[in-house]
Amino acid sequence: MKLQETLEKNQLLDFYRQMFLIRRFEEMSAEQYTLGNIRGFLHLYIGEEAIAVGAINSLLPQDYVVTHYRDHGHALAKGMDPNAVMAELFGKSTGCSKGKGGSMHLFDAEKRFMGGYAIVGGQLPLAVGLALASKYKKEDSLVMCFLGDGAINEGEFHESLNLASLWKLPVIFFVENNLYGMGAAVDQTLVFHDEIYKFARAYKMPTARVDGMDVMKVMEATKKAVESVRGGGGPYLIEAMAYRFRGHSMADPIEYRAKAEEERWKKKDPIVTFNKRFVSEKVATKKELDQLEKEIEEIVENAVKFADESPFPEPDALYEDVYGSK
Amino acid sequence: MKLQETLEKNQLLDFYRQMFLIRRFEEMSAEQYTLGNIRGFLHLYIGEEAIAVGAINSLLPQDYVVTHYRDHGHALAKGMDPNAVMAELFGKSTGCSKGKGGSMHLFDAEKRFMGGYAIVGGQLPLAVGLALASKYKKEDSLVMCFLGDGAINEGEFHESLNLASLWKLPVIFFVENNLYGMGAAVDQTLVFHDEIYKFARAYKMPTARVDGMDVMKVMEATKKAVESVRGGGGPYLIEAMAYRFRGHSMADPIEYRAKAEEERWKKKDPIVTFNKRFVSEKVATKKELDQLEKEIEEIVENAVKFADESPFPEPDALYEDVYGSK
Amino acid sequence: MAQITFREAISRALREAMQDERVFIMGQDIGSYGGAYAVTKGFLAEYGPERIRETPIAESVISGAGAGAAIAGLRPIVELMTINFSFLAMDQIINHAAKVRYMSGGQLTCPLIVRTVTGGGASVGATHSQSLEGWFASVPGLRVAVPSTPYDALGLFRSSLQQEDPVIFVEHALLYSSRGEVPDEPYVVPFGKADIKRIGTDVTIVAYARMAMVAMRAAEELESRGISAEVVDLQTLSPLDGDTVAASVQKTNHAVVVEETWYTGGFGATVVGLIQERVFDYLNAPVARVAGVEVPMPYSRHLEQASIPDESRIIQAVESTLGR
Amino acid sequence: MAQITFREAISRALREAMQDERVFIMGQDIGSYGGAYAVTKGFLAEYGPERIRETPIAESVISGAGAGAAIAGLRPIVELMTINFSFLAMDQIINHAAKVRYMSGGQLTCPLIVRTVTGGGASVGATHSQSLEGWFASVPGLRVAVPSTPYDALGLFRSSLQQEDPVIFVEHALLYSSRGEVPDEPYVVPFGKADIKRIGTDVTIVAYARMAMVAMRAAEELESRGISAEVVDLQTLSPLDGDTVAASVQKTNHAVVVEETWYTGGFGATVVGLIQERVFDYLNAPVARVAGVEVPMPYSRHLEQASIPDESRIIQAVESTLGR
Ligand SMILES: Cc1ncc(C[n+]2csc(CCOP(=O)(O)OP(=O)(O)O)c2C)c(N)n1
Ligand SMILES: Cc1ncc(C[n+]2csc(CCOP(=O)(O)OP(=O)(O)O)c2C)c(N)n1
Ligand SMILES: [Mg+2]
Ligand SMILES: [Mg+2]
Repeated sequence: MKLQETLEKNQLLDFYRQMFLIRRFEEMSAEQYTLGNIRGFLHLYIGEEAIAVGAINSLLPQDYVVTHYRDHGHALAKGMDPNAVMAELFGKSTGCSKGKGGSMHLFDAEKRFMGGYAIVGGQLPLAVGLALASKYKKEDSLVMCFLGDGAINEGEFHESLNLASLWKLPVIFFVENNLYGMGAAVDQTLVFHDEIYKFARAYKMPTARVDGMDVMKVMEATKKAVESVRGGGGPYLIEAMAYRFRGHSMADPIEYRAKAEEERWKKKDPIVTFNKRFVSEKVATKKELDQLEKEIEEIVENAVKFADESPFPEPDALYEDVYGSK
Repeated sequence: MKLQETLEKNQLLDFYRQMFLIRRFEEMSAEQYTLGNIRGFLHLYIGEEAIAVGAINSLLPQDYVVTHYRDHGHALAKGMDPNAVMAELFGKSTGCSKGKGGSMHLFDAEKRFMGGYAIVGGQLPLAVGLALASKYKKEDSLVMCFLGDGAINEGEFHESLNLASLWKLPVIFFVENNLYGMGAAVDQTLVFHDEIYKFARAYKMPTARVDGMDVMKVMEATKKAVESVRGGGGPYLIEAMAYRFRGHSMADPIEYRAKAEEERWKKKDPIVTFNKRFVSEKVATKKELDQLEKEIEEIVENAVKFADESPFPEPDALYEDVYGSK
Repeated sequence: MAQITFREAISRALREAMQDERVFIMGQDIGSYGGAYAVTKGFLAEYGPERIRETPIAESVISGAGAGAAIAGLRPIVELMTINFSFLAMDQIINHAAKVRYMSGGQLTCPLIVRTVTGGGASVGATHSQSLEGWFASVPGLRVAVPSTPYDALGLFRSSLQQEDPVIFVEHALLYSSRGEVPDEPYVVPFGKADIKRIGTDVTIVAYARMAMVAMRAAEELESRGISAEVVDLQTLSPLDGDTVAASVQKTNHAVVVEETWYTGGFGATVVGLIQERVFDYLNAPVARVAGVEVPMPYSRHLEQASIPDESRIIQAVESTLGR
Repeated sequence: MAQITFREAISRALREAMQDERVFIMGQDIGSYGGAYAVTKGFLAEYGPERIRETPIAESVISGAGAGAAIAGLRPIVELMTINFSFLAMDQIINHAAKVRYMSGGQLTCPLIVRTVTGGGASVGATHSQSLEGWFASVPGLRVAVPSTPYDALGLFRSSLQQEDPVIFVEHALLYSSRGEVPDEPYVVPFGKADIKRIGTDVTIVAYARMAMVAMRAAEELESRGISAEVVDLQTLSPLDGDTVAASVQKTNHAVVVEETWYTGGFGATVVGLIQERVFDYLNAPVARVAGVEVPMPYSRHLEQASIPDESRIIQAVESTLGR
């Protein structure tokens, strides 16, 4: 199916804009990390942009997103302000978590981006709880919970899928299967590594596998899932096949995977291929896209400028936000 | 198939003897509990005797057994001394755990009965470790790990099955599906409650379901599993369908299940039906069985006598066995 | 004023809580079984399965789902059958529920109540007799309540419900059948305030939960021996009311801190630390600690009894502190 | 004597351990990745996948399988990537590994070593910066080692291997690159013995792991201010060497206990408790505690630095204890 048979041009451009924003934002983050402006762990989403954009754009604003520590892409796709996200990475008081969360713990309650969580698998029970609340309150909000293939290793995956299915909760478990945990290939850690989406059917929920390098396919699969979940069908699991182009974190020398494999996957770069389709299907001209990319560049540079110029938290901030009650 | 087409008469009688021993031992335990000689939690296995006897008699002496807190049946079937088990329930120094473990924590390292464990699901990782050691040392010992349907709720079930299968470890997960956790029916807690054995296939291991009220069927199913596991086929899961005739523990008023359901299951009493087959298939006369039962009565009474007359642990025992090193 | 049991006090507290539609209860065997300690007996029939939610035996997801629902604006009450099983839920409680407010820069609020059962003495062995409330009390972001009487249980549950933070509400297994007076009129027990359960002049005994009751009995015996003991019941471990403790010791010049858990790493040590930091010059003797013997809990009755602090050990500690 | 890093000391210790065929290593990313902190770099090639076992991200089964294999007579070394993830393994470690010996009346032995990484200061936020070793140290049946130098790391690992009990071997994240002298000749650091890292007369500073190193630097600065500080490095939290601590305080009459974790419930309080119990009459001032600020660890650098004890806070505590 041609791009324009599926979406309007402005929507398509918006997808492109979002993917490109995530890419540039993260390339810039890497740069800022090297400069020492960003510290701790920094996990880049580069290569996986099509997932966040295709999936999250199929949601309504009142839907919740929770995710893991590789969370910049999801945050930006959910509409979070790049300035606030970059400021968070810089540890500034203007950051989306006031500088207290850092890269792995982004939050924006208003946008219903309910957090990046750094304990592998830890976000799943929370997602189940958000979905439970939504159903309990009879709200029309579903929960999209991103997780890596590695999170499937944890017992909480089992507990969460069982409970969500048992109670027919409105949650989409979105597995980003990028074939590796940190340095372990998925076939070293999961006996059912080659059919994760089929495994999940054992919990009596619909599941699907999708090409995570193709934003349109991700969107289509997600739309189907959203429809099922919103219709009261209970939880749904999607497995998106993808690849992270960079190391697990900035500290990773990537000695555990073959260069040839990397090259093969990089040929499927979700942004490059999408760009090509725009031109070949004449959705937009190269010039239009160049213009759009220039705008993004500016947004990202402004984000760095904003982050850079923002103040660090006041010393007293250390003691704030521990408790809500006295 | 007729009984004697499967086993020799003396073996059949031995099965009967073991089942009857477990039954009488536990009826007596209940009595002693009421008298205050046994304290804390006491979980009776009454109704499920065919499982322990059919399964454990298919093992070799060097095979390991680990189980949960409902462990008297497994302990006795593994050949543990009824005196030492009863003394343990009495909290005496002659108990199989020196009175320190109690009903839920029976041990006999020599018999390779590696323990009853009282944390639901907690025994599974240990069983995986024992199996790992067995494989690492290239020993011909497999591990039989009993668990309830309730333990399947826990994340450790998932972690343990995955790891055992990934590493092709010699372990049999033996699910005693008695349709209830404590007061929750299995359909309230597991979305795949009606086909647990099929669920486990998702971990790429062979599985089977068996009638847990029929000792011969349990034995046959277990033999097949043992053969597969000993042949290097990796883990195996058996789901035995059963019913506990008593409450979850002595404290349970059993208000959560229908009397009619109880009656239906009690008709399948594994000992009564086995007894009937003996007579109808002329394996043994009623007189022989009566004689055998009388012998068991005596063993159980002696066990109580032994327990009763044994001393409580010396006060210093409190401090012993905490550490192996100084 | 009616005499009711600790169990009845908690049941009443839960019924009151259920008047708020945002409250629901979630846990193992809380439905048709009525709760492992019979606290929610009859609740399922009364409130229905949407609000009395029977769960799988899966402590992690139960706790985490409670936290998630709290973040979404509800007021979940999660029952962990005993604190021994909280090991399986600690990641969700400590790494998630306790930290989301801080990590989100104050955006998320997680008013989750986790009810659970602590303590030894029921002959249920090493895996089922631990007292871990002190661990939770050390975690910033969590609150911990440890009532000792029916009055306190009801009053503290009411104030727990007013917290905007996750609260671990700890009930001692051996207290459920204890009785005490509870007024029909509304009252709360303030959260974070220690209660002077008995006024005395010679020594301060600091304790909480069941040990506060044991301390009261020890104090009575001490009275007959001519020693006037003040009993400070902490009521909550977080916040820890150092002011009340310090003021008492400043008056009595002697202190004994009692708890059920192991000496090493026991929460009582924190109390000792703050006493000597704050009123060192008023101390006539070192602060004594009475704690559980450092062994996994044995099943056998006499051994178990020997491992748990009792009146005689408290009395002995008091007398030795006073140099008698 | 060669100068090697803490990381190299642990690697060497592991290589030595591997000479025993009963030893294998199991954990996440310890194989081709080489370990999250590069401790097992090259091990996979050297020893093969049977003995360097890459595992799923499943802390509970990894720890429990380690315990099971130990019970069966092997000597497994399990790596939990950081102590923060041990919440997911606590049930297996505390309810199982620690208790099987006791519950079996001494029949089972569980010589499992769990290596893990503790501490803050790496800008990795609240879920990744905790110091939980004190909790494990409070559990009867467990042993806990907390080395502070490459020499101690190697020597303590050697003595850990000789234990017949589960040992939690705790490595501080910020120590891996620190250097120190390590003899080529065989030696062990005795398990359960505190080390007087610096002799002094005016005040005793008790600390462990990275804080022992910070205390050493503080002591140097104090020297220049005319204060002679003795630094007692605990080396193991279980057993806790109260004798050495008490003897030192008896001599100096002043003590400051330093640790990274939160004040409330911190292990340091236990040390305070035993000091005042054992040498109360020798104390010229209350024992001071220096601990982490009671907040979830913030990401932002200055906040994080402000939350972790440093030289200046130790110096301040010493001076105030000495009334300067
Ligand atoms: C409970 C826990 N164990 C281990 C880690 C360390 N760790 C962080 S990310 C990671 C790999 C996770 O892989 P996956 O879920 O596939 O996500 P990806 O990084 O590939 O996006 C590991 C092991 C952790 N953060 N939490
Ligand atoms: C982790 C944990 N959670 C809860 C309990 C309390 N509990 C003890 S037995 C039990 C039910 C277990 O049911 P199942 O596994 O089906 O075994 P059965 O008793 O039916 O033999 C529960 C909830 C426990 N011991 N451990
Ligand atoms: Mg991955
Ligand atoms: Mg059951």
